[in-house]
Amino acid sequence: MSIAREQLTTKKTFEIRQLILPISAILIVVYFLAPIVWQVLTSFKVNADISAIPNVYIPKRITFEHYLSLFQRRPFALYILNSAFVSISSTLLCLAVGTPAAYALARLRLWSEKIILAAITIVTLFPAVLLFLGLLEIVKVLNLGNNYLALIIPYTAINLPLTILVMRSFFQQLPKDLEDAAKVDGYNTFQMLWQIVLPMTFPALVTTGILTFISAWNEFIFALTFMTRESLKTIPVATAQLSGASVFEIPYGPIAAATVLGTLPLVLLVLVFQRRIVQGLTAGAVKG
Amino acid sequence: ALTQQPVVLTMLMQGQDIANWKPFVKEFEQKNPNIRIDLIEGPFDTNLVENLYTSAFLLGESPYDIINMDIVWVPKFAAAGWVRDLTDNISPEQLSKFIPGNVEGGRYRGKLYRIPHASDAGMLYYRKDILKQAGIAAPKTFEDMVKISQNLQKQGKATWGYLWQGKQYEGVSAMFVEVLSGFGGFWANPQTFEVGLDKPEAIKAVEFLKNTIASGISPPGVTTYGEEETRLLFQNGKALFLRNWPYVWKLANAEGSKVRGKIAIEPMLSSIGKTGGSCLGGWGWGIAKTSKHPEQAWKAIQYLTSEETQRKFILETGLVPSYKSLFTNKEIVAKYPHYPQLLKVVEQPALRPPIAQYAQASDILQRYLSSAFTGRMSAEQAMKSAASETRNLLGSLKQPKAS
Amino acid sequence: MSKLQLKNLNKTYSPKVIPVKDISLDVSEGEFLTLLGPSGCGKSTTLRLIAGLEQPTRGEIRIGDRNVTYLRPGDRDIAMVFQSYALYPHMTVYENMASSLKLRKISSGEINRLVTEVAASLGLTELADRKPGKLSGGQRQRVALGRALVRQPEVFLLDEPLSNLDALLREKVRAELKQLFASQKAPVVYVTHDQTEAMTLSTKVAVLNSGTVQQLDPPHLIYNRPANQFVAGFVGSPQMNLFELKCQGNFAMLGNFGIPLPNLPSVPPEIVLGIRPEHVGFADAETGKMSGPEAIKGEVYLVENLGMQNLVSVRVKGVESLTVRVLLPNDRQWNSEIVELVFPAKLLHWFDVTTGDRLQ
Amino acid sequence: MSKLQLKNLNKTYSPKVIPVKDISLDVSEGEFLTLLGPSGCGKSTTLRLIAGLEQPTRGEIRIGDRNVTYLRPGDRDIAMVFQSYALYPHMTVYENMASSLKLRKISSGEINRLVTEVAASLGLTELADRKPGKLSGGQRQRVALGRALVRQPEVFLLDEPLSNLDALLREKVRAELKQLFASQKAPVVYVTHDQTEAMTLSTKVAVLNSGTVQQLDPPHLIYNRPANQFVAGFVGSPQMNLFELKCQGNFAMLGNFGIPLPNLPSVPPEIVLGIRPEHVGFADAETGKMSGPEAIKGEVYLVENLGMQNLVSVRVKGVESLTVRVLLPNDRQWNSEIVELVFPAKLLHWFDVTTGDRLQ
Amino acid sequence: MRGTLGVENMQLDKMRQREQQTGWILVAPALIILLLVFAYPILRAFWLSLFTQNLGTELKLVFSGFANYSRMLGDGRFWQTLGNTAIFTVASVVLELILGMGIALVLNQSFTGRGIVRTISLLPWALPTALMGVAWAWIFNDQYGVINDILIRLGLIKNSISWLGDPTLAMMAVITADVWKTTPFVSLLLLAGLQSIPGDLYEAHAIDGASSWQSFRQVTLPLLMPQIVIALLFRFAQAFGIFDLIQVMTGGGPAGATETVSIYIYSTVMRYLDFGYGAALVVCTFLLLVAAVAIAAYLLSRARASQV
Ligand SMILES: Nc1ncnc2c1ncn2[C@@H]1O[C@H](COP(=O)(O)OP(=O)(O)OP(=O)(O)O)[C@@H](O)[C@H]1O
Ligand SMILES: Nc1ncnc2c1ncn2[C@@H]1O[C@H](COP(=O)(O)OP(=O)(O)OP(=O)(O)O)[C@@H](O)[C@H]1O
Ligand SMILES: [Mg+2]
Ligand SMILES: [Mg+2]
Repeated sequence: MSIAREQLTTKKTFEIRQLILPISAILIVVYFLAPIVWQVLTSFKVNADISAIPNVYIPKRITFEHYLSLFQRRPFALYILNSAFVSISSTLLCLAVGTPAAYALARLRLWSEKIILAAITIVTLFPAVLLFLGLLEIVKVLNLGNNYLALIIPYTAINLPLTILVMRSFFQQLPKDLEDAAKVDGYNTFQMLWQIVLPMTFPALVTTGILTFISAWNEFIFALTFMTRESLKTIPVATAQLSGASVFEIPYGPIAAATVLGTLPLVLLVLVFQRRIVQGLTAGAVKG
Repeated sequence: ALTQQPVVLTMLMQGQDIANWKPFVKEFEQKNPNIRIDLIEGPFDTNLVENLYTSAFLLGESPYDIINMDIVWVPKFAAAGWVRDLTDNISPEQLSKFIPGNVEGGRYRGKLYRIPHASDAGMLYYRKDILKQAGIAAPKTFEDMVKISQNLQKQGKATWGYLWQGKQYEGVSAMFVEVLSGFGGFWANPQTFEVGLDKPEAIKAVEFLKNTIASGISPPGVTTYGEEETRLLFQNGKALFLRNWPYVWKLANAEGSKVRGKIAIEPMLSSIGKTGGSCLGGWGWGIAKTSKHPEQAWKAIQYLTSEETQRKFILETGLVPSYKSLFTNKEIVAKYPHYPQLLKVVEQPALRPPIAQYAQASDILQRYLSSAFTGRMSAEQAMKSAASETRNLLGSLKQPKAS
Repeated sequence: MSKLQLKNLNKTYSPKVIPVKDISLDVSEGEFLTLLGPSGCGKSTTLRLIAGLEQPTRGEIRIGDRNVTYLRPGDRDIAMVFQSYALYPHMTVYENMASSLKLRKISSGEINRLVTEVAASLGLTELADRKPGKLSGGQRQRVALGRALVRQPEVFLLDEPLSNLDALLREKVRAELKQLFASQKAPVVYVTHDQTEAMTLSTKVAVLNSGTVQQLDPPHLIYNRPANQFVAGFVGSPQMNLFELKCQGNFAMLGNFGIPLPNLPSVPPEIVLGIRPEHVGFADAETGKMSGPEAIKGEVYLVENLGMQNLVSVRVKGVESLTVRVLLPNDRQWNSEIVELVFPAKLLHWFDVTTGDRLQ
Repeated sequence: MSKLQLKNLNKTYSPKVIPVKDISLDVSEGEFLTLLGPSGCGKSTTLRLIAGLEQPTRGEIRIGDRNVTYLRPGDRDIAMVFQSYALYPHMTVYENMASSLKLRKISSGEINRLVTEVAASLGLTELADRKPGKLSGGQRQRVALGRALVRQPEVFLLDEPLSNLDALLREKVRAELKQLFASQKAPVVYVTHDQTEAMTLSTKVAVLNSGTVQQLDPPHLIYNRPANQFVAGFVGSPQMNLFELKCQGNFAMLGNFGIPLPNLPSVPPEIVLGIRPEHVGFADAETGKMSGPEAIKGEVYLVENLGMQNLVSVRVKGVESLTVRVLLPNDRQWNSEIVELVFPAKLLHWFDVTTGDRLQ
Repeated sequence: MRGTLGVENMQLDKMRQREQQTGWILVAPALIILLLVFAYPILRAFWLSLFTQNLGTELKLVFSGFANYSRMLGDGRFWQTLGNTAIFTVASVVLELILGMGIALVLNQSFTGRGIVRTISLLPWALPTALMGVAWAWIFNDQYGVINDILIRLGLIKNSISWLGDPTLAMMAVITADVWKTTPFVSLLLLAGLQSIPGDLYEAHAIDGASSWQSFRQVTLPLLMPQIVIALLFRFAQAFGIFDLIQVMTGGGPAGATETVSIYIYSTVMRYLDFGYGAALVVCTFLLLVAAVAIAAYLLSRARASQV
């Protein structure tokens, strides 16, 4: 009897505690999802419903016209491919170049470490919108206009500071003994980075990768300026070129549709990769 | 040359324009097999288009040969030396067939840089059904309109009286130019650089607009509205009067619109005893300075801006012509009965000052108008500041800084 | 296989922290050197210096005829067990053990053979597919050990590789180690706190204290002829009895009892006498000898059971502050609280009071 | 201060990994329970269950009269030393030790007093301002221990807290622990691989094997009356000699020598005989007894020096596969390679061949 | 003796050199890319700020010394935008940090559907800013906007509020949109940081009797500091450079109340073609930012030092 009661009370306290998590998870979902759901709904609404008073929440008339218009008028799939190519290349490049640098700055006691870090910080502070005039001239000189490189390199550079600083902070948190063990085992610096250090900092790698990828995917001004050829355009630029019935009309429907379509690949990517953001990768590695 | 490669001209256009122009471009290409025109789709936001041109020109070799210019860009593009002087390409007789304001808008310091292919002018839309029902004639002055609105609002015939664009953006300048001229004021003189923004007329103009909000004729939201927001509100049947551009006509009369067939237009109003004016917008074509094929480009412009082309184009699209004669063309009037009325509107132009620093001047005005509308400043304060900043700007223009 | 030499090694972290002051050691082919010393005395640091994980502030390290002082760790061909294990957390037990072999481009069949063999000898066979996070402390330690044992390096460095194993397993692994190292002939430097381990495995023991070598000798000498008072006190458990005594003539005075001094050039005013608890005898029961000048009367006041022995603390009559600890087999009895102790002369150790050095 | 009770605890990670199968234990006020067992047998897991870091799959945990099975760790009022230390890397030694006191809102003066005292007793005073990253292995372990000792919890859990300390320090700390726990009276559950530690510190020892309790008894019983063959073999070092012998009549046959069986309800065909190496005697030198039925002839083939004792392996004449290990004091001599062994009857242990349980 | 010491030192130097070399090999590609992309634009801005180049000079470079800078002193619009930007930055960064931390903590727990929740909580960051800006402007619209609609339906307000029409409300709206949009950035970074904190520290702390809040303060926060600082730095820089969201939502209005430095500079350069002055604005803003970060870093290190 008394045991039963005890179990009951313990159960009860547990329930309250257990509620906090789902509730906050739901709140998060609602907070982040609400405006997006609104966009998604908009993308299926007919124009009249988009700007109806009172607001139409759940559209009665569903239309795919906005989506169809995307693909009918423009090679939308090509834009997605362009975006994907540019984003993937710059993300990979960024990680490939930034991670070793981060490692060197975390562990190799470079005499110039402080200077490099300061430089990276300063570079971060330079507003990216204002970079592009100078870049425009570089692109002009190097004749890189309408070349994927004109996007890949700036994207890489813009995301490098984040990659370097984030990865560095994670490298610094790793137990140093592991690298020592690897050195004794005969790993050279590169093998060690690749086979020992990186697997343990995979969450950081994935995180910076996701952030880099997204920022490259969504970049607008460079893409608009440096890629004037139709076949090279990226999603955000192509979306901005959607048009309404008049100069003044903002094409909410197609914009919403393009937003949804252009973000889908990112959603899939994140869904796949967020699994790798896991705890305890260094569990059991060292004692003390 | 045995097989002549066709010359390729590139042209940036916004999405909706491309659809409209494609057939005519095709036609041109058929007639001129050695010229091809590449239509590039630009962003839907005109600001972005302007930026795109700017960066393209700054890059040096413009990727575009034919430049589609909004009226307010001309001085800047001309001053920066990005577009060709077309003064000698076209005869005065030919020019005189266009709406004069539209041609004026293509000039900078006496030279012509742009041939207009469409007009745009601010005008007043109103609900003729409600007015008729109440037995009221269309208003001619601001004062009339206020009275009518208040009356009908009180009777519950309409939620709002007057809709105008009060958001801080280029549209507010365009809107204000009209009210300003309706009150007999002016903004700035492009020749003498005189600034009229702190004159009593200008202050009155601002106060009039502020009052429409204060007295409930206009929704408080007008301070955030652009063309579309006001159109939608009007189209949803919520208001009596709307200041907007010609494009509204077609949409408001389209199927599904709540005001289909219930509207009419008037030229912009004025205060009692003054003559009002419409802000003239409109697009036209120029040729990039760096274009390698100026002759072919001119040929294309000639073709596309010919009266015949425009006639067909207008019939097709319902846009507003730049030729005077087309407003009264039978065929066109048959399809768009309100065009003769439109002609009155566009012939009563209130121009935004064609100065190179127009963008900057307009920004100054926008900010202070917005300050006044949102109650941050009184009309007088706002206009004084705007005037003084504008004077500074134009002053610096008179004597370019030198080392 | 070749000799490992440390010459005047010094590692200074900061003027106040100098874990390795001046260490010179030789470990030849087939030799097994154990480093013994109190916690924090610089054992791990010494290993890290040998491995090349730290740069010595001074001194030289040679393996065979190579000066490796400035070589990278990977170029020194060393296998090391870290005190903290340092297992690769993302690799399974098998992969952890195989990783260094893979780097050396050994065929996978051979790797498999080597790893399986070592894993079996360490009782890890069933855990081969687990990652370190899911192992117990002792299992992790065995993996760390296994990772070193699969290799055939020029030098083995082992930092307390058995500290978390149970006695039985430890005994077994110890036997395996002995066999392995005997066959491989690579010099071994081994750190342990377990003196039995030190005694049974090593050919040489170096006792360290605050960064310097106190004594470097084969284990039985370390035990039987400690070079100074520190070694005497440090090695052996329970600890050696150490008494600071006044000298009178040729005797050191333990209360009223005079203990004959050994042959010394000159008799100091004071001297330190050491005797291991297991060497102290009880006069009465065992030998039936009568109390003589070498017999000391005392009172038993504490008996601790250590499993197969009892540790008996005896307060010396007349000098109540002096306690002699005596280790006796469990079955040894004594009759009364008052006992007579025997200090066999040849099992006594004498040390200088000031320097602590062994006399004689 | 109150009693700790485990009732039928079970922890199942996966059907194949069940580190704790069914453990029931009581530890009363002032009692000191040591868990002994092979590596991976579930000791740490048991501690983690008590601390509330893992949820038991089955069973109940009570502290005093509270059922704490579902309480959060923080509400159980437990101090624990982790096998992996789990030091806060961003805090100094002092802060590490002070953190739990701060959490309990103890005045800073009191904290200072407590921490300083414990730090001094663990030899950490000079390291108080260092962060864990700059400590040696043993120093880290002492910090981990210190962090638990500053508290006055309802239960102490210590997971191999001394494994990385040198013998001397260990002895000292052991004494401190004994004193501390004697005064605090909180139940202590202690994990160690050091049997001396287990014997000297504990009031009770639980020997675990693969997640079950093999024997729960005071230390001398564990040593002297192991409940089954596992405990007999596991406890004691060097390991007990265990022989599986055929029975003939009332004798167990070791080669040709018959060893009288104890009183058993029935004589089994086979039986396991156990005798600790330290209990085996040499017939010739010591007692001068003649070889009788209890004396076994054998040949010495290996002598290992364990410091103060020698471990002598003797191959039994006639049954070459049988080796008897004998522990003799260093100074004990024997004359020839051929020796006679004495198995004192009352020091023999008998176990069932199949169940392994102690007979009689 | 001295001789050998010298040799040793040389050898040691060689070792260090080798380490340095490896280090440089690892760092070099990154530095080259950074240099390639950043060096010229930044230097160019400094150089250009000493010239007048605008429509008045027909876009020719005319050296004018510090004239641009003195003009800046009297440029009320610049200082207003600077103020706006500062308010925007502080408000949004603080909110994001708090919110991002909370969300990261939740996402760090394990629960069913965590992957989906994690993905969802990254979505705002994944949406193109300019497009989402359009959507937000629509949401805050006083007539068609959902916000007003919901508030009215809930009975919280009677009449539609003109969110973007009032200077203060507009700033709040813009901050709301930005916080929504960029909190995921912070929470993802912090989440990754949380994952790298060893679990046994929490266990030890829990046994010590720490409540969740105390664990958070004493274990999570200090160990998460590197990631927090990075998130702060980047969010600070991003917020200070905010451009497209505000451009699309309010265009800097009303009454210039939401105009930020970036918008102003962008206008100056791209619309007014006042390159020299634009460069001076860039330089000034940039230096202010660097100074702010330098001071923050200094204070932080001081605070850390005094803690010990
Ligand atoms: N997280 C885990 N998941 C699965 N199995 C585990 C996990 N942790 C431990 N084990 C297994 O449970 C068993 C018991 O582990 P435990 O840590 O309790 O052993 P132990 O008795 O403390 O051993 P040791 O003396 O080596 O520390 C071991 O076989 C171990 O491999
Ligand atoms: N990175 C470091 N910075 C400063 N001092 C250090 C560092 N690492 C170790 N020490 C100090 O150097 C001394 C020697 O450390 P070392 O690890 O060699 O000791 P040890 O003999 O292995 O001790 P243990 O038996 O406890 O492992 C210790 O006092 C330690 O505190
Ligand atoms: Mg050590
Ligand atoms: Mg354990």
